[in-house]
Amino acid sequence: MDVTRRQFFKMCAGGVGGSSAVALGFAPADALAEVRPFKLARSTETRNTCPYCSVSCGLIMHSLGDRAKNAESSIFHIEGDPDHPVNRGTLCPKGAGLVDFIHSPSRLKYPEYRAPGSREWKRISWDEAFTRVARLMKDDRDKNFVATNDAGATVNRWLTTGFLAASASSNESGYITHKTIRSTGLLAFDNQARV
Amino acid sequence: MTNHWVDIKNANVIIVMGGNAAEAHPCGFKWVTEAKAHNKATFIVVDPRFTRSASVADLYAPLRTGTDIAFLGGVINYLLSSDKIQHDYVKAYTNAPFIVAAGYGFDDGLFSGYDAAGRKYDKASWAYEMGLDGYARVDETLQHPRCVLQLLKTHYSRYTPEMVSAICGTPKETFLKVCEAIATTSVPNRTLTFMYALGWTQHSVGSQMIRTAAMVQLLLGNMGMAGGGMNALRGHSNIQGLTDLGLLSDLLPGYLTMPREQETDYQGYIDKRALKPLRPGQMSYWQNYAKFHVSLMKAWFGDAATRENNWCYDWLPKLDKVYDVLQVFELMHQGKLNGYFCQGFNPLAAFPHKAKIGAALAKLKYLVVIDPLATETSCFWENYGDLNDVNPATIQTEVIRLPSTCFAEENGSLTNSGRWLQWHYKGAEPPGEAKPDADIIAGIFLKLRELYQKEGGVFPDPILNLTWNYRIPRSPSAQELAMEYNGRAIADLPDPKDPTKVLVQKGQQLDGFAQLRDDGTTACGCWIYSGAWTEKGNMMARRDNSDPSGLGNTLGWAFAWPANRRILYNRASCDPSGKPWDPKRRLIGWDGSKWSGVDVPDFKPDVPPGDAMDPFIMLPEGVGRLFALDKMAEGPFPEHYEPFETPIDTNLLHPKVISNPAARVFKGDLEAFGKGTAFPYAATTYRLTEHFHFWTKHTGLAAIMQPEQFVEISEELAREKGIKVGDKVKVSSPRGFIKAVAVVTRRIRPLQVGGKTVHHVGIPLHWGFTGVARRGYLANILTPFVGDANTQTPEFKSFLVNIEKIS
Amino acid sequence: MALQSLDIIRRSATTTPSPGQRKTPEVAKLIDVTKCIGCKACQVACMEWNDTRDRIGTNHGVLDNPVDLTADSWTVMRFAEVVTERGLEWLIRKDGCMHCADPGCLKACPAPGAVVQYASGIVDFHEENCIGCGYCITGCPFNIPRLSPKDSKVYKCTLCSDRVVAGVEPACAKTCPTGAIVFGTKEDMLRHAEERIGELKERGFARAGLYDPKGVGGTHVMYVLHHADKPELYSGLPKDPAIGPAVELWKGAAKPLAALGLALVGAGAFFHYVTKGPNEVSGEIEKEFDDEK
Amino acid sequence: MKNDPKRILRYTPIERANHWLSALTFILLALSGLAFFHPAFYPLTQLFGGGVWARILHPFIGVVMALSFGIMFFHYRRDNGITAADREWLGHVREMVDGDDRNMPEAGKFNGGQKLLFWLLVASMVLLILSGIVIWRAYFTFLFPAWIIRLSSVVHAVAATVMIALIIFHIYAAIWTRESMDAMLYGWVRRAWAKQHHPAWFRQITGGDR
Repeated sequence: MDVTRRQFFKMCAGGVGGSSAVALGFAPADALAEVRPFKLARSTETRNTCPYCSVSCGLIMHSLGDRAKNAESSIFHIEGDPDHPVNRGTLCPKGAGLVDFIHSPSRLKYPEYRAPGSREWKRISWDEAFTRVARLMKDDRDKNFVATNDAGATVNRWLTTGFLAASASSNESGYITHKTIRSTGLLAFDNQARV
Repeated sequence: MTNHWVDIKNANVIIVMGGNAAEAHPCGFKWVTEAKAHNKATFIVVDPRFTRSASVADLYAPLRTGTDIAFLGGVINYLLSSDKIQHDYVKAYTNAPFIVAAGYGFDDGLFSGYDAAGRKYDKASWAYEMGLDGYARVDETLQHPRCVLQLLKTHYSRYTPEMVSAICGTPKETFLKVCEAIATTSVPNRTLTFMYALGWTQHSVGSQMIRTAAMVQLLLGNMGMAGGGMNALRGHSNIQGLTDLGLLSDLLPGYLTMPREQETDYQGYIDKRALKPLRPGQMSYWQNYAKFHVSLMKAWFGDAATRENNWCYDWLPKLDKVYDVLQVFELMHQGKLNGYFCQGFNPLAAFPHKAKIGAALAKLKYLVVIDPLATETSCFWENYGDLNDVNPATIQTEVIRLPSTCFAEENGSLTNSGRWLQWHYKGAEPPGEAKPDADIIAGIFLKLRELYQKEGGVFPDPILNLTWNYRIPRSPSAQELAMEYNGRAIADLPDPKDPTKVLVQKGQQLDGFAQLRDDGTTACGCWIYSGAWTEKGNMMARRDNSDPSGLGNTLGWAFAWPANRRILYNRASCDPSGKPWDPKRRLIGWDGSKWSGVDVPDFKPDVPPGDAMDPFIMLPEGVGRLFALDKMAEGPFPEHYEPFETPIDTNLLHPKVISNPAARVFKGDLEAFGKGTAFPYAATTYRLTEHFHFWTKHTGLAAIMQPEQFVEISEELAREKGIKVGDKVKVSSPRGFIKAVAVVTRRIRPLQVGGKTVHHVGIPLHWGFTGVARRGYLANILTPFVGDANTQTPEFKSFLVNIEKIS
Repeated sequence: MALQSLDIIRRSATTTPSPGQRKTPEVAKLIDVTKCIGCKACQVACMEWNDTRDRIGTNHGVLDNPVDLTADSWTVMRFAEVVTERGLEWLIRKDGCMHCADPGCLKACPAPGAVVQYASGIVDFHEENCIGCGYCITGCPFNIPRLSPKDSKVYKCTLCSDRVVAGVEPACAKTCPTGAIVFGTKEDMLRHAEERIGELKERGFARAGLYDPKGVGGTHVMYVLHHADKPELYSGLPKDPAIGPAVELWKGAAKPLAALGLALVGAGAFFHYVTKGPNEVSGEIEKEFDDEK
Repeated sequence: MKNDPKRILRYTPIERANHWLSALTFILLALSGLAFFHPAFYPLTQLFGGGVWARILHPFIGVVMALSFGIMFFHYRRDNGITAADREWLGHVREMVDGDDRNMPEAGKFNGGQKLLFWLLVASMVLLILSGIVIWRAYFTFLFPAWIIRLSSVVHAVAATVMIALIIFHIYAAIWTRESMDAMLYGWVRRAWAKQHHPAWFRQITGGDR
């Protein structure tokens, strides 16, 4: 078979094309497969207790940063504390999702005030808030305090303001809440134990 | 709980009734599956629904909501009639042999001394017959017709298996299978444990339901045993803590009680509570009431509390009645309240009859909300269509919403159901300007005190003299507060055995409540928590989880009250001669000079076995109460009363007395309760495992797991009403309506009750008009405004509704 | 080359063997449905650990949420209310990748390195190599992988390969409140399963058994079932799953032969040309039209 | 070239464009298809800008080809009706392959082999389109049960392989029969060529022997 000049060039062109294709990266690259990095490699661990039910499972909270001053530690993962004798590292669906509670969009961030009849919140400072609350309490207490009852017995009670205490807050805040509220003579006082 | 979470693995029979442990306490529930796997335990669930607890149960018994006393009364009758009780235990450790006074009686639904007009009892006749020696009379032969055991037999003779099946709708043979399984634990070396929660507490006869189970445990000799006891699975992580610290209308820390206005005399107040033994040789530990009360007053008012002013007795407000939440919102609804604080509490969602709650809040002058989340209560004045149909312009309440930190952003301790106080550490800064609860309370208090100092005012003394000696007044640290409630010596405390030696130096932390004095030389914020932060440091932060006995008593982990004891009444785990009922599960024993073992003995350590002192050291009788004297509002023996909204409109035991005759019902409410004609279906509200009350609808992950409000109905009811799976339905009660998706399931079945078919409608309560989950109706739009006769816990679990498909 | 990659024993669409000299123990996750209370803690822990968040859907009249596996939900609980001789039974099964010894996904996948199988038995997706064709979904006997509408990559349970390689148990195994999910070497898990099955038989579940289907060479996620004779009761767990004959044909030996066949057709044509010469217009006809010129 | 009297028009410009569109799309589909077919061919995806783009483009190109091929089908289906002569032609195919077409029955516009090829291509194309839609994961696959998807995957692969083989044969036939390329490239064939290869068609067009 006589190969005409033209055919010869065609074959060479094919060869050049093929080899350049390889140069283009056609060569079957060995797909490098590396393993996913371990997310907790350098996180800071803090022990805590789940705030939900009364099993009070032990938690390990992993936060960013190594407590360096310039790094604001944010909790990015929570799992069970394997040493805790009750939950032994397990968490229920609520506890396993605690990160979404800490970072919930519903978290309140600053004191807010709603004026009577108003349609929206107004941001206020802590000092304004404390002053306003104390003022309201004092005015109501001074006006409605009952020193003695009809039978003349000393009762020293203030019945026109009530207080519901948080059953998910710590014993320490519960203790100082009770001590403070009782000192005002308040009797309409309860917590979730009632429901 | 009398026992604790890990102890459940030691049980031979486990009953989840009046609760749904697998869904509400999953990680605690592991100890049920451990008991099944490693202790061959039988697991029984008794519930109106076939819950996720029932999915792993060996035996499931359906029953109509609100009829638990009938069921358990039937169990008592079965145990007594088939003589399946632990006789030695019952004779020695319960008040079975005590003889009841002649005046006591029960006839056709009412106990002796009923005052119909006042809807309450004159309980004088519910007492022991006292002997000349000043002690209660007993009949060791247990034959006396008026001894407690005989009265018990006659009272529950009416609760035959047929009657139980008629009232509860439980098939008779299923009920008998449950009884047989329970009866197997009447032998000394087998124990039964009850795990219950709101399914029992949230009824108008809730407290009595729990008492009936406690009586079953006494008859079977399971109280004080490893793998036994009465185990309340509490809701919130620190609801046990706040109950222990007494944050209730009529309590002081450590279950001390507030004075009534009739108790004008301090000594009378103390004597009424420092109960003298009713049988010779009993410990009756409340005799030390004064030590706890005086120490509390010294902790709160410091030097201002002196013997002369009866330790500031008059600075405590005096009760005319208990101001529970129903009473408070009734007054608020009448416009008698001006201010209200909601600290980490969402009453608009959590309390019954949401319409009344919203109307009441609208009458307030000011509302202060302290919460990490934007709750419905804080926006009760905003209009959310028919989810919260109000006009803000007409609501003149001033609302102040303060952001508080959550668990991850503060140090402190929480008390779990098993009475363990466990310390936790702050892991991150709170968002924005949120502050810890203690700082918010301090901020309010300091401002209030400052106003009284500057302007004077009515009776400022308790406020001005309240002890506040924290290093940073506006930010009291968790450590200081823990040390305060642990208690410390105000002066050198001489050792009672050898007065020359000093037991505790002035200013030092106390080791435990045994060191408390009533002469003002000790200060202690909560006597039962004494021992939490001693001179040896923060006992609540201990992390030694070793379990030498294998029974799960990790005494080196954290601190349990009282005195780090893990299983209450554990003296009753041995017979009177000190031999453990079950040698394989020995808790304590007498080692010749004192009691010791794998748990802190719940007994006077140096009193040898065979002595007259009995295990229930807090009670004047020293023994468990099958007959509850005058301590309960509606009777010394639990009696089945129908819920206030009953689907059968009668009481099969005594038609003349249908619902709880001693429960407080506000004016107008009795007539307003729903009747079976207009609202034919028995409804109950409950919790799902994916959500925590009204809290996790704010968390993305929980909202993904249960995104949208639904109600559960049986296939039969669905067919009857033409409802298919996934249809939208409207559920209404006399107080309002909700709309939800219909989950049609085989797990709820119609029950045959006294010849009638009763359908149940199950209503999970996790949705509301704030949060990231799909918006929904507050389930408590439907629930009745009536509570338990003793605790006033609202009857969320049994009421009547109607249900229709929304076309 | 990262040391861990030595543990890869098989890669998708790769005809040359992976470096496989080292022998690390095979791991397995045992799901004991008889202890499972359907609490979905594993769903939450999986989503939380892997930082995915499914959308907040709607209730379809059942407790299953989300109702199916998605690119964000790599494991879901499937609830089945079944009436058996023992009465009503609520059979709840944690659905997710079974990590087969002979994975259909890996066999079907055309993209090199998108699906890898470690020596530990874990079958993992490396999404950066995935081309989003969905063949793995076709190849999977359990219908597990899901294609993400966001990035057209496929996702499934990774048996927490990142945790396991770092020596920690998977997130779902750690969080499971009742210990229904346990993790360890396959050998230990088989022994654990035997003990559980013995215990279940004592409790009256005569046909309790292990689900470790040989059709896919055994799996590294196994079940202990009350009714091992009827796995389909558990929301459609296949009775004896295997890579279907169609997939086998599609991805099996036929492929290289077909490729060879095409090559032969091409070569055949060339050699035909070279041997038979072209098919030209014959001389006579050419001449007929020549005189026209 | 257009009005050279010695040449006969075999394919109009529209036909040619249509053919080459189908051919071009087929080449692209074959290349990207083979990339998914066997790992050895996977590097072909680089032609399309990587694996993902190859997977995205393949089905869309498939749609273009389906349309283009559809038009060809409607256009040529009458010309490809198999007649007795065609069957006889096919009977003597061995001689044809040997290069001896002397006593082959007279072929019309298309000879028996071409007609057979046409119908085989149509069959393959139909299978490819149907199975292609089923396994088009992004838009259609969710509509089908698993077994249909699996079956379609196999059908798609087999049909594609067969079609590629047929097209290789088709291309070779065009090269092997000299000057056939002119027909499809330029549209006109020499009268001699026509008389040699498609005598019946030649007579029909020219109305006589010349």
